Amino acid sequence: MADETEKGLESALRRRLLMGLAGLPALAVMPRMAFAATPPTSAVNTTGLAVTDTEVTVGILHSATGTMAISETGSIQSEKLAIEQINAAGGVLGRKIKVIQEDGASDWPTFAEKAKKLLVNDHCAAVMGCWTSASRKAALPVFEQYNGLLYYPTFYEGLEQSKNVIYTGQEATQQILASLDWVHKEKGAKSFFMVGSDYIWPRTSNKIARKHVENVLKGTVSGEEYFPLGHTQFNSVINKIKLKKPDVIWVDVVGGSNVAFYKQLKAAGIDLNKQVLLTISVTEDEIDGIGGENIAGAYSCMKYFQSLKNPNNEAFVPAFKKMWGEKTVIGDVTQAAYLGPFLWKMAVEKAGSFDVDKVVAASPGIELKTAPEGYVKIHENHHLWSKTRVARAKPDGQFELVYESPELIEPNPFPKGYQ
Amino acid sequence: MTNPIQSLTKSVTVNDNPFMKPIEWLSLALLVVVILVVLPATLDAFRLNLVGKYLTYAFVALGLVICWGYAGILSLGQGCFFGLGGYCMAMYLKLEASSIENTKIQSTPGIPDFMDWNQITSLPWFWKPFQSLPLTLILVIAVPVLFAFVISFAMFKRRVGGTYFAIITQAIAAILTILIVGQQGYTGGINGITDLRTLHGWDIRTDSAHNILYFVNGGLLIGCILIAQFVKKSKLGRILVAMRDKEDRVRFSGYSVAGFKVFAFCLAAAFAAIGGAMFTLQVGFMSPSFVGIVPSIDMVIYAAVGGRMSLFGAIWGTLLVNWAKTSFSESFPDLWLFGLGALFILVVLAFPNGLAGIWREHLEPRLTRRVKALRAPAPAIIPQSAPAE
Amino acid sequence: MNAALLPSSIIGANPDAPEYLLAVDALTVSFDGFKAVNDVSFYVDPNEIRVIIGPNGAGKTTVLDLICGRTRASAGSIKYKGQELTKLTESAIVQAGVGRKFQTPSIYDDLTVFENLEISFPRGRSVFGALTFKRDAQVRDRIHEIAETIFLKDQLLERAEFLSHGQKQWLEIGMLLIQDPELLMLDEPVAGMSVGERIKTAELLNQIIVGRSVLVIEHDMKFVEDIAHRVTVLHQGKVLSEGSMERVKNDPKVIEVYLGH
Amino acid sequence: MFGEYSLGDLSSIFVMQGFAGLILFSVYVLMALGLAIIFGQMGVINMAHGEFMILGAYVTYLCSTFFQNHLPALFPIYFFLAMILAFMASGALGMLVEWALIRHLYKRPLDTLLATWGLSLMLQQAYRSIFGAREVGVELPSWLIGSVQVTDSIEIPINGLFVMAVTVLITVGVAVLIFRSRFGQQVRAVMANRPMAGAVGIDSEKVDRYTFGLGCGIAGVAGSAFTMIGSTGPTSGQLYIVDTFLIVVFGGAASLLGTIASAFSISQTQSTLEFFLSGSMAKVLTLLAVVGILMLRPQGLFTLKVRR
Repeated sequence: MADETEKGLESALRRRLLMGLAGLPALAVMPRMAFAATPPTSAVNTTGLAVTDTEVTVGILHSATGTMAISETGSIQSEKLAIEQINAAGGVLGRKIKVIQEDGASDWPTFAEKAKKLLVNDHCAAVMGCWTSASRKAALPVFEQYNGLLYYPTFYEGLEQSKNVIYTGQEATQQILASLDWVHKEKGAKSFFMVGSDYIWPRTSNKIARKHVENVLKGTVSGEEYFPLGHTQFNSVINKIKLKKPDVIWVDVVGGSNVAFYKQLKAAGIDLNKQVLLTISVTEDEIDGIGGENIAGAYSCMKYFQSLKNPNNEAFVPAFKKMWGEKTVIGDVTQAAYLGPFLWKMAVEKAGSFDVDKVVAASPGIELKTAPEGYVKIHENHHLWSKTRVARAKPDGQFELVYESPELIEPNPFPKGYQ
Repeated sequence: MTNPIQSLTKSVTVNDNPFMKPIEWLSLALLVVVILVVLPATLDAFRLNLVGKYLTYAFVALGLVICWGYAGILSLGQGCFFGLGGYCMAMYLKLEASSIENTKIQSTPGIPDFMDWNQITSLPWFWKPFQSLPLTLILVIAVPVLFAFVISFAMFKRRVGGTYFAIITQAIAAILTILIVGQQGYTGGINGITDLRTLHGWDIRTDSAHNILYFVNGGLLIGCILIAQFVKKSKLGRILVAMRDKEDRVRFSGYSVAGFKVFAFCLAAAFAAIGGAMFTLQVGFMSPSFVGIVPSIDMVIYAAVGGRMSLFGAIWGTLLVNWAKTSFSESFPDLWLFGLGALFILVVLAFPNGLAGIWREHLEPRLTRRVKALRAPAPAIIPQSAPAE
Repeated sequence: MNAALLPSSIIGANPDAPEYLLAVDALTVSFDGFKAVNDVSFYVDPNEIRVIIGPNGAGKTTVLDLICGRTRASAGSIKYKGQELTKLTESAIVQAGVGRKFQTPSIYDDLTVFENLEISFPRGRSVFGALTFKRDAQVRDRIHEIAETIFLKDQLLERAEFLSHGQKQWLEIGMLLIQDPELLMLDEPVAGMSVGERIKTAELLNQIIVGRSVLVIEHDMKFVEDIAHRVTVLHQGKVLSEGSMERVKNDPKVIEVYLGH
Repeated sequence: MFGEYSLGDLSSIFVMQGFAGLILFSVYVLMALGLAIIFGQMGVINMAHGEFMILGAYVTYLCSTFFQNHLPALFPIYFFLAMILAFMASGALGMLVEWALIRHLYKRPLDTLLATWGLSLMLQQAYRSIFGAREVGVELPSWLIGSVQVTDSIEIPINGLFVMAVTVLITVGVAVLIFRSRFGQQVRAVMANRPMAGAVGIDSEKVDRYTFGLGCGIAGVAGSAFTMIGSTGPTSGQLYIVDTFLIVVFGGAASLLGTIASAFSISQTQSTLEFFLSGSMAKVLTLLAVVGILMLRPQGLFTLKVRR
């Protein structure tokens, strides 16, 4: 694996210009420069994938229906955008990407079922998909059994590393530690009150956060509360918060509960301009439902915000809006999902083959300089090196960046000392 | 007083109550052929595994026919039993998958990964029995049945029935889901128990294993149909029907109604549990999303579409709805919920007896007429068959 | 339940419950303060036919409900062969030997006449018993015998739903008969019947009351006179009068109630 | 348990918790009231109750955008109009549903349950197609946001007070309608004895339709009010359904007073437990207690003893 990485770094230099730019449709003028001719199918596909001389099939597997459709729609949209851009720039190894989209219907076994269909029936070369941890956990054995390749976009709890998955979102330590350090340093925060939805991601994230607060920052956690998914009554916990007067309210509530939580928080007279609230579960998508005025002043920590100012993002946002409408917003996961197809394309072209084993072997060290979030790189553990950012919610539903980690943060899905 | 024609046709050769009528033998044969011969012969491994998954729901629908169709007890919490059966099986498989060898990177090797993530350092007591396969097989049925017994005994003794029972079972399904999700250190939380690999050393993830499991599943289902048929044909079956219509009267025939209802409910729970266990084996994981309200009501609709009074109808209904779900949601994901909703309404409004009713009321008479026409000259008076159940 | 199995001679010797088959003592039930049955006492001998009469709302049906456990008494006691019934469940009361026919025919519409009778056959009443119940010769013979008695032997395979009103009443009587109860309670057995049916029913009743006690509610005075050994008159939940038909007919209190009604 | 708090803290928390409980109580009453009318008076189980509520919420959302864009001057008071429109929209849909669906099923209560579940699926998909899968944010006039500062440490949320006021108004309104008006008289007559009511000239079909419409309309108002504290999305309605049914059943289905009493006891239990335990466990314990009590006392809290 280490060798692969070095090779990747070397060759990256050579290809940076050509391949990196392929992500930007406006500049996609010389699509086939890297490879003089389309290599024959027999050479690039030795494992029976759905690759022809002109086409390669890629699956998209998200929930278009059910409760999770709210969150997953953005991912579908950005994956389609990325694939369209790649096709406009000449495709992958000279082959256009054909998309087969399946609906996980917010139902975990359906994800497993459809994943199997995409791999066994459709022979997809790669699948962009899954959103919740539960759906990934359900589909993962399928990808491992049939040796498929999944690009998973969501920031998640970590504790996983599969040969068959590339994780394009942040794992928990990447997202959490830097922001805790920031709030400790900038706001002098010592005491934290944690509120989360009751499932694995908030619990694991809070566990990591708690260890960091207690062991590294030498602060205290004055409360840790969990509510069932979909819970809408938070008055009691808000009273508790008022009583404990923590320096920071640390929130990882998801879905409809989010909306209720911030509305009730505001109604209870907690002014987020005075009380520091740091959330790891609110992106631009969520603010749409919460209402900007209800959450204005809260800090969110993510690796991407729509308002980021860099050339990549300034190309990405208009392209996305052009395709999906002026009113759409782009959250962290939507951006991470956008990376998947590009990372796959680069790995395929580096490997010179669609074969999953070769693509996987080529992946570590792949660098994407055109990512809207900035520069990212695939780590040996299949997660991305990325920066963490903290931004402040504004009443108009956008975020204002207040902090950015100076360096790329190394992904560490099995953090020692945090388990 | 007595109708002469009636007395002529219905001569008092008392029905000797055969285990199955010819038409029922025919239905069974058809089902056996389709499930065990036609489908395996025509479908690829992937689709066959899918059908296997659907058939695990058919166990639940079968139980609902007895419990809802015959005994008139609508349970909106069958997911609980399906889930409990599935979880029992999953716990065994998970322990097997969590050998010291497989889990050596954990801080406590030898326990399931999600426990390790939740700082649990030794196996909780209620997981211990699931280290043994025989004990697991017993518990797969015993735990859900015991749970069903506890729920139903108290309520039926106090004569809670009908809509109240439905609402309470629904609430129980909700509670159980919240509990499983909330106690993730012990249950795997919302992700459920995943990454199951072997059953007593036998890899259940291979295509050949899926094939064998499919046939085991089909065989068990047919076994359950026969059990259900036995119950239906026994006096107990007739008491259930009697009870559904005139519960009070059954009491005054000297029966303790509660006992019979508890039996029907527990039987349905046992069927659901078998389905759940087979689900876990074939799909390879179990999660709280099968325990809750939505799957529980979905399973009721399978039985309703098939015909709430028909054992065979329940199986066909399950297959039909799931097949529609898979193919519709593949091509028209947006329309699927409309279609499913409309199906509920249509079945209830227009076809309360479901597929079986359509068959009995429309197709069978027409078919019999055809057959009779062919068999001319027909006898002068043909005794009407007693209405089939 | 055990008492039912004891020979009656022993029960007769029991000082607590002398010779009565059924002893109703100070029975009271109130619904939200309204006393539907108020301090009612009466005693039925073995083999006695007792008719309860009274105007509408007198509490007649409620008394039967109380005896068979359908309604729970607020106070008082009901002793059947020395056994307290007020604490037993309906099914236990039936199993002890008390049978009850309802005012409107209460049969299982979806089942055949044969099955209706079969369900009432006093064997296999537990869950397990019902599962393993065999339709053997004894059962069939008994069902045929009863069907003959209740004039329904030609309708055995008919769904009960399709019987005439009178036939339904007979079927219900048959269902009681097959239980072979020692105390038979009939709520208006001839109500709504044609004259022909009525005659047949009287004949039927005369045939089946042999060897058991019967408690009948009836409005038809002609019918009552035909069958009653003794009559109890209820009025506004209380016993107004009791005795032979002759005596009751001449009781001025009864006359006032009936004429004033 | 109390050691870490000062006495002053405790008393203000006590007051605020009391209010939290009262707000939850109001929310529960609002949710359950419509259902109590439909289930209690008509015996119909309306599984689409949550979707009728969400319809009210969407109407409110439409109003808020309309007023924001076209009549910003009247925005501060749009909420009142929104509630009336929500009532009318949900009520009208309810009457339509009664006519098309429910009236065919009065004799089969368990089947209404299935049919209305089907209806709820269709409504959810309709909301998704019309308003999108995401939750919509309902903008509130500024006077509804924020809290009343009673003392230094006691603050009462204004929207909570508003919900309480709406609850009181509607409850009183319903009580008056059912127990004082001619319509209420007819409703009660039909429920008590349908054939007899028909015989004395009451059009029982019409009464059924209006009763169902009334129940759904109240659900719409509830949904409208909930936009202040909760989320509005295609599937938000499902979150309420279990709680709502339990409240109605726990109260004793036929009794309005029972519904209120049960909403009170459940809300107080839950909000107290939530303060001392984690939210999930509080919910589980509350529901378990309710189910447990219902097992022992199936008739609910309030009921009449009647001759069966």
